[in-house]
Amino acid sequence: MGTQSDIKLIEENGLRLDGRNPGDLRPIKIEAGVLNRADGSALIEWGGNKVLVSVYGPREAYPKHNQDINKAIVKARYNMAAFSVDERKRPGPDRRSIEISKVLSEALESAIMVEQFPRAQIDVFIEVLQADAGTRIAGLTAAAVAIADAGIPMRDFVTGCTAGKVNDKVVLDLSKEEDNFGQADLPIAILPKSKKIVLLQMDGDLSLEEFDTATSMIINAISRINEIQRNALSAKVKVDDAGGE
Amino acid sequence: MGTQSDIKLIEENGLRLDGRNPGDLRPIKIEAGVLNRADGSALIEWGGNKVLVSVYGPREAYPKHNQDINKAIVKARYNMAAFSVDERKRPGPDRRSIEISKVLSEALESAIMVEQFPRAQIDVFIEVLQADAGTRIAGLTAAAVAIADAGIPMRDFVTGCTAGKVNDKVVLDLSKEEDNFGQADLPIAILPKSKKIVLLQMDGDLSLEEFDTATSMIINAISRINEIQRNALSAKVKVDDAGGE
Amino acid sequence: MGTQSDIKLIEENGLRLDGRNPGDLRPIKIEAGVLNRADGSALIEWGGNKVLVSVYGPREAYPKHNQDINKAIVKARYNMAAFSVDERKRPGPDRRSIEISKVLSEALESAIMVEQFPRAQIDVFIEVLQADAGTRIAGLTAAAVAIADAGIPMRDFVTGCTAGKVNDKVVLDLSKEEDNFGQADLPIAILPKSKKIVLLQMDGDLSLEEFDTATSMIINAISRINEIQRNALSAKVKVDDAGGE
Amino acid sequence: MPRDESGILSEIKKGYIIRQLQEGKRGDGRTLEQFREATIKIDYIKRAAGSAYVELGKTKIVAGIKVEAGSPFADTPNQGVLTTNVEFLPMAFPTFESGPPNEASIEVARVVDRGIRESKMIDIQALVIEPAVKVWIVFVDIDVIDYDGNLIDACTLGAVAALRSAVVSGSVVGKEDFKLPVRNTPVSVTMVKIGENIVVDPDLEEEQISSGRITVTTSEDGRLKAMQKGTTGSFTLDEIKKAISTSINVGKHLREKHLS
Amino acid sequence: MPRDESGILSEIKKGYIIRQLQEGKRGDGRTLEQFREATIKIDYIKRAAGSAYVELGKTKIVAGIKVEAGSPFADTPNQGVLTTNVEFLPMAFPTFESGPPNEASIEVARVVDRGIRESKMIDIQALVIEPAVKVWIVFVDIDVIDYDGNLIDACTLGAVAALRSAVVSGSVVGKEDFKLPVRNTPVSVTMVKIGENIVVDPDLEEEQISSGRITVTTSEDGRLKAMQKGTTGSFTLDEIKKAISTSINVGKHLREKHLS
Amino acid sequence: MPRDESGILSEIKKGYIIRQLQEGKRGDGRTLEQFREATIKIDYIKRAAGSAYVELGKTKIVAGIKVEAGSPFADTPNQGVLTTNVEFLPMAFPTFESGPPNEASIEVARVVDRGIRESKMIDIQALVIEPAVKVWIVFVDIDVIDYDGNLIDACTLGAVAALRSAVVSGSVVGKEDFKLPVRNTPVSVTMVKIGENIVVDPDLEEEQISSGRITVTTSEDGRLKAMQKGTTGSFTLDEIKKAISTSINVGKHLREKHLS
Repeated sequence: MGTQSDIKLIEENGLRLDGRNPGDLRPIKIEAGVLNRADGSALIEWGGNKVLVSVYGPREAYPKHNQDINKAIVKARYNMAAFSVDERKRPGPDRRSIEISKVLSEALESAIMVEQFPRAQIDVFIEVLQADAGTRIAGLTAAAVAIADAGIPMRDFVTGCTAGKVNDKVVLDLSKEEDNFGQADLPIAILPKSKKIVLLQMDGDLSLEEFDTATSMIINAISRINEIQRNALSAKVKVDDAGGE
Repeated sequence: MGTQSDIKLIEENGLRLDGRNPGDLRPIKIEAGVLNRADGSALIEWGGNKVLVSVYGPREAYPKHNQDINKAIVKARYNMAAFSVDERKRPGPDRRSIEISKVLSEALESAIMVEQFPRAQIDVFIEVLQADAGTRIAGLTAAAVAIADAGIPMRDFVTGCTAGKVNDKVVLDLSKEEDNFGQADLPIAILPKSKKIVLLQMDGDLSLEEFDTATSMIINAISRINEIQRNALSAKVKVDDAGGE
Repeated sequence: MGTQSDIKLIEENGLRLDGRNPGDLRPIKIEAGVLNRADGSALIEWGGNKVLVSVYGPREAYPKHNQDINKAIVKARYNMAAFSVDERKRPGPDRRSIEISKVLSEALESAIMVEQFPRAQIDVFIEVLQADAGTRIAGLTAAAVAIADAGIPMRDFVTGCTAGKVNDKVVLDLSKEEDNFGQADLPIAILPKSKKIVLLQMDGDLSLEEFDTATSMIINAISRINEIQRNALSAKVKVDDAGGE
Repeated sequence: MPRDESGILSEIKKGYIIRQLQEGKRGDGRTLEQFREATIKIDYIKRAAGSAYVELGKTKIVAGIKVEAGSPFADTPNQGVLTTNVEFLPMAFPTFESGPPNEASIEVARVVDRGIRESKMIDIQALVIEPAVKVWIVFVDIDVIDYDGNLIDACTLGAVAALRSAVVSGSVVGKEDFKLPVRNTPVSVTMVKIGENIVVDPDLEEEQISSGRITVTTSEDGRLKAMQKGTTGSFTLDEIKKAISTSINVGKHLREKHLS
Repeated sequence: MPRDESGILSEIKKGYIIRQLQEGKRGDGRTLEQFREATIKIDYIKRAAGSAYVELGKTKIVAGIKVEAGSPFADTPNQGVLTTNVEFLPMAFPTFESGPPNEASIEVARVVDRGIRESKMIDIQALVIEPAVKVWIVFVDIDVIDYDGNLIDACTLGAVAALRSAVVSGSVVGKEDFKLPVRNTPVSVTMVKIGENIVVDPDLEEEQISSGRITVTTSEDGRLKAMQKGTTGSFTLDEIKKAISTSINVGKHLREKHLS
Repeated sequence: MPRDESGILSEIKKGYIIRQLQEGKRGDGRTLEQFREATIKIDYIKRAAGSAYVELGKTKIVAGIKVEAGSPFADTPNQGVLTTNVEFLPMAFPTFESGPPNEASIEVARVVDRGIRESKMIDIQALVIEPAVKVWIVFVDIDVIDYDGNLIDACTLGAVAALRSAVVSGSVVGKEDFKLPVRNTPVSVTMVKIGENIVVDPDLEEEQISSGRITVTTSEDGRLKAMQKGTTGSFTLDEIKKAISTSINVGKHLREKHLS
């Protein structure tokens, strides 16, 4: 987290710099089936984030010695486009994106019915076209839609949200400034039906009470976000029924 | 192409800096069978270029999943020796040499009877020992000789030549200065019997008329260059008959 | 070797900066079986060197096309920890460590009964935790112990020692300063029973006579070092008998 | 270029396509010289200096421009730097793989780059901040996100549209924001040979059965700025000359429709 | 994490371990919340500014600190630099391979790094030699030499112990030697879920049959500084909250025993 | 070293070669201590500061010298830099592969480099342009183009011949052209053990059946400057001493014939 916590991120009226209340989400829009070639795809716009996800599979895992005879391997690859951030991002994976790819793969594998596809691989490509804080959660939330769009059976959706702390106050869904100059960042992803947590990372400074407040806010937001996910899929289905593609 | 087109590259008498007429080639010398270990080889000296080519194959393509069940893969690798250019070239392929390797592979594959060798690979290693403008064309012209030297059947030779534009005039076979400070560069390779074009690249500035002039010059030169190629092979055959090696 | 040979490394009384006579070794301590997971292991402290060696195998060589149908492949990998030298060593192999890995692999293969294990691979991992001149020889000497600890049959031990030249005098077992500012460095490894030389490198300046003196010193030291190797193994055996691990 | 996933497009289908072409018909109803429908959205990526999202039929790419202050090359101290990179994202096609650019994506990037560079689209002499010390470096980065043929033209369209719209943030060197100095609008037109016919803007199916590809990039005044013959197969000189004429005509149309 | 070498730990054994855990027993006799015996030797590597050799059960690591003068990052001209790297040496486990760090070792390094960084253990503002020009760069390098589970905690322990003992040689910039400015002592505690139980400091066998891993790093005052859920599997919110409490308690104990 | 392509050189042939050697005969008629015919053409590459094309029997290499102005190493501010790189080009042998140098080519490069460096062939103290700021960097690059054994000696011959002839273009730093300051002429002699015999300058067939390789590089005054035992197999101390004597004698001959 940033080191300059004296920057004013919450106004006297209790509102955040972008006018949100502490528990407000930024606008979220998801569109399913945006790509032609992939087995499933989704584009999410979440605040200023623009993240594209495509899914291929289940297909035979390659190289063969990587195959798991009991289940499909889920391989998410998170990548930032060169033009997605203020300073040009050099192409290729860095340590941050490798770690994020790992936790996203694990979160998705916890939801997908991988045991139905032994020896298979499910590839989830997450391309951050424009970054604006919370890209991993935006990518994961879109990935669940893209996986459903590919017809891959899941136990449950995966839905993510972030909370954090700015000016000693717990707030939902950090903006870029709040992420840069805030005091804590807590991305979480949940299976919305069972409320099981499949991704959780945190850095910064939180007391136990602040953690409780933050997780309450997130769990509250999850159902709203999951509704947007489900709407994206049913909109796609309607288009398909109407003879799209 | 260079940006300083005001440099004088053609004298008042119409001759170029090295004394050539616009349609003149630089001296070209090809020697076949110069290497012991390779299946075929050739050394070409073309102006100040010195390019060595060796051929291995047809041999089993490796890794196996790259094999084509219908034909041989032709894999040319163009490489510049560290000492071949003014500023030391760092070893290893750069983007330029990767592109050149691709177009050379494709040009050669268009001439070789690849359908006779399913699952095989033909490797063509092109090492630029000394670079002096037109290395890709020199390498390709030598490669055809090396392939013939290896006894690999070709539909036809492959013969290349470059034209370009300097001081608003179309000239054949650019020299290094003409390449650096000229206005256009047009490398072409042709199957000399059928006159089919198997490699063509161009950058700079040409009108349609200039393109016509340039290609006429090239086609005219191709038969002279092809003769040098054929002579190199028959000289080799004579040496072989005489009990060489 | 260093270029400043005018630095005084031998005192008027004939003793070296650390008080040793020309033919003295630095203190050497070897402990076998220090790691749990490896098939064999040893930690050597030799002067200020601290080198850890672990052995895995014989196990199936991988990838399979590397297998030798007549014998096991011995693959030593010498690596310097980032914190082992004064200036932080960037992780990953450099040209020096690749060369050392090669000569150490070859030296060890000369002693191991590799013909008993066709298609197998024996991996010897040599990690320099702290470097103080003579790391390759320290690593090799510990590797022989680790291989024996793994129960892999050897024709003979492998035992190494270094000699060199400082202030025009031949001395045994160079210290770091002697290595940095000395005139010659001569690492040698020997099969102590047969006195066969399996590793020998040299750089600097030696006359034939100086070479003779240096090798006499080394051969004399080898039996002392080999005794330390053998003691390390029998100490381990005693601990094992006493019910350790 | 990736092979047909099912191994080889059935010979029957190939024969059918060739016979149709002989009657001047293409699978999707286009004429031989007709481009697919193209959609270009500029300013698609707000965080970039310029950007464009391009759909060319079912092929989709995103181009973004970044402009940063940096050192000039030693041999061109009085010029800015232009660099073009194309990523064949694995999301775009089943056999595209993660990793460093391969020869196919490098070829596309270099052909796009040559068209921009040789047409002198960007006035790189105007991109000097302090001669020999600091210049503007223009990064053209292109993500290929959905692949259905003819990446060279889709990427050139996207790069050119993004550059035309690019505004450089001068604040990092204490200057005002300014538009990239654009002097020309190059357009590339790619054709492939199928049987004895040459078709413009091939889709993936057409690429897979073609023998020989030719790209001609022209400037606003209809002059040749870059050409690239690619893939195995060959052309006669007459075919090349005809391709040049086609490129000039089709390019003019594309420029008017999408880049004016 | 590497798989069980024999393919899968037999289902029988797994069932046995789970039944034992339901009775509150672990294979090596520990309680569910009990750490393995840990041994920490500091100043293990004389040539490093600080170092520690750590045994956590049969897991062994060596941490070394190097401190060198270098350039600050452009966006933090008034701060030193901290960087953490973990090498899973191939000597540590049969399936660990030579080569650049893989995703498993990068995750460990980044979780260790976040604990140190977010707890503000090192006062990086005090590591400036000349603002915007020269700062101290603190390299935390960790060699994993023997692997038997729970590398995150072993590596955090080693890194923290090594940093606490580190003395920087100031001579290269004409200054006196000085101790690294340490302000806090973070401790990470890692737990895994096996069946319905959560156990602290898993060994390799426990890791292999677990479903879900959670690491909580706390500072001296018992506040959360870094968390990481890892591997497939899931936790309820209550389980996470319980894991936090456990981390605070166990962390306090570890800090007193090993880092004071 | 690459293996015999046909798997193993037939045992029969190997036995025959060994029996012949016992009678002092080699396959190509040489004595045990005889080098193959060598041809050295200097100034083979006009664009390089110095260059040499070497044929040693059927082994062929090209060595080129580039000299560029650059920064000295921090710990040797008053010295130029010498760096040696050997490329085993895939054209030279069926199993040589493209890619970064492997352990075999690195070993050759480092042994060649040590001979040049330790004999103080080049006076690197004379290669300073501005102390601690700018020095001459001498790049010795060697292309192996045809492989038939004994690359170390072929490459040393080529590197030494190229360095001896090298002329540095001083114009880039506003100076006159000058010859590289050469002070010594090292020669390496490589031998292998076949059965109980040691033969000089092995060809590929001899390398493949040998057990143990030893290289001794000597200076003009017959002193040892670099040695390298390579490949598996072993030598007695007496064999090594004999090899040293051979190297001094053969090296003297080579120096007179090719490098004077």
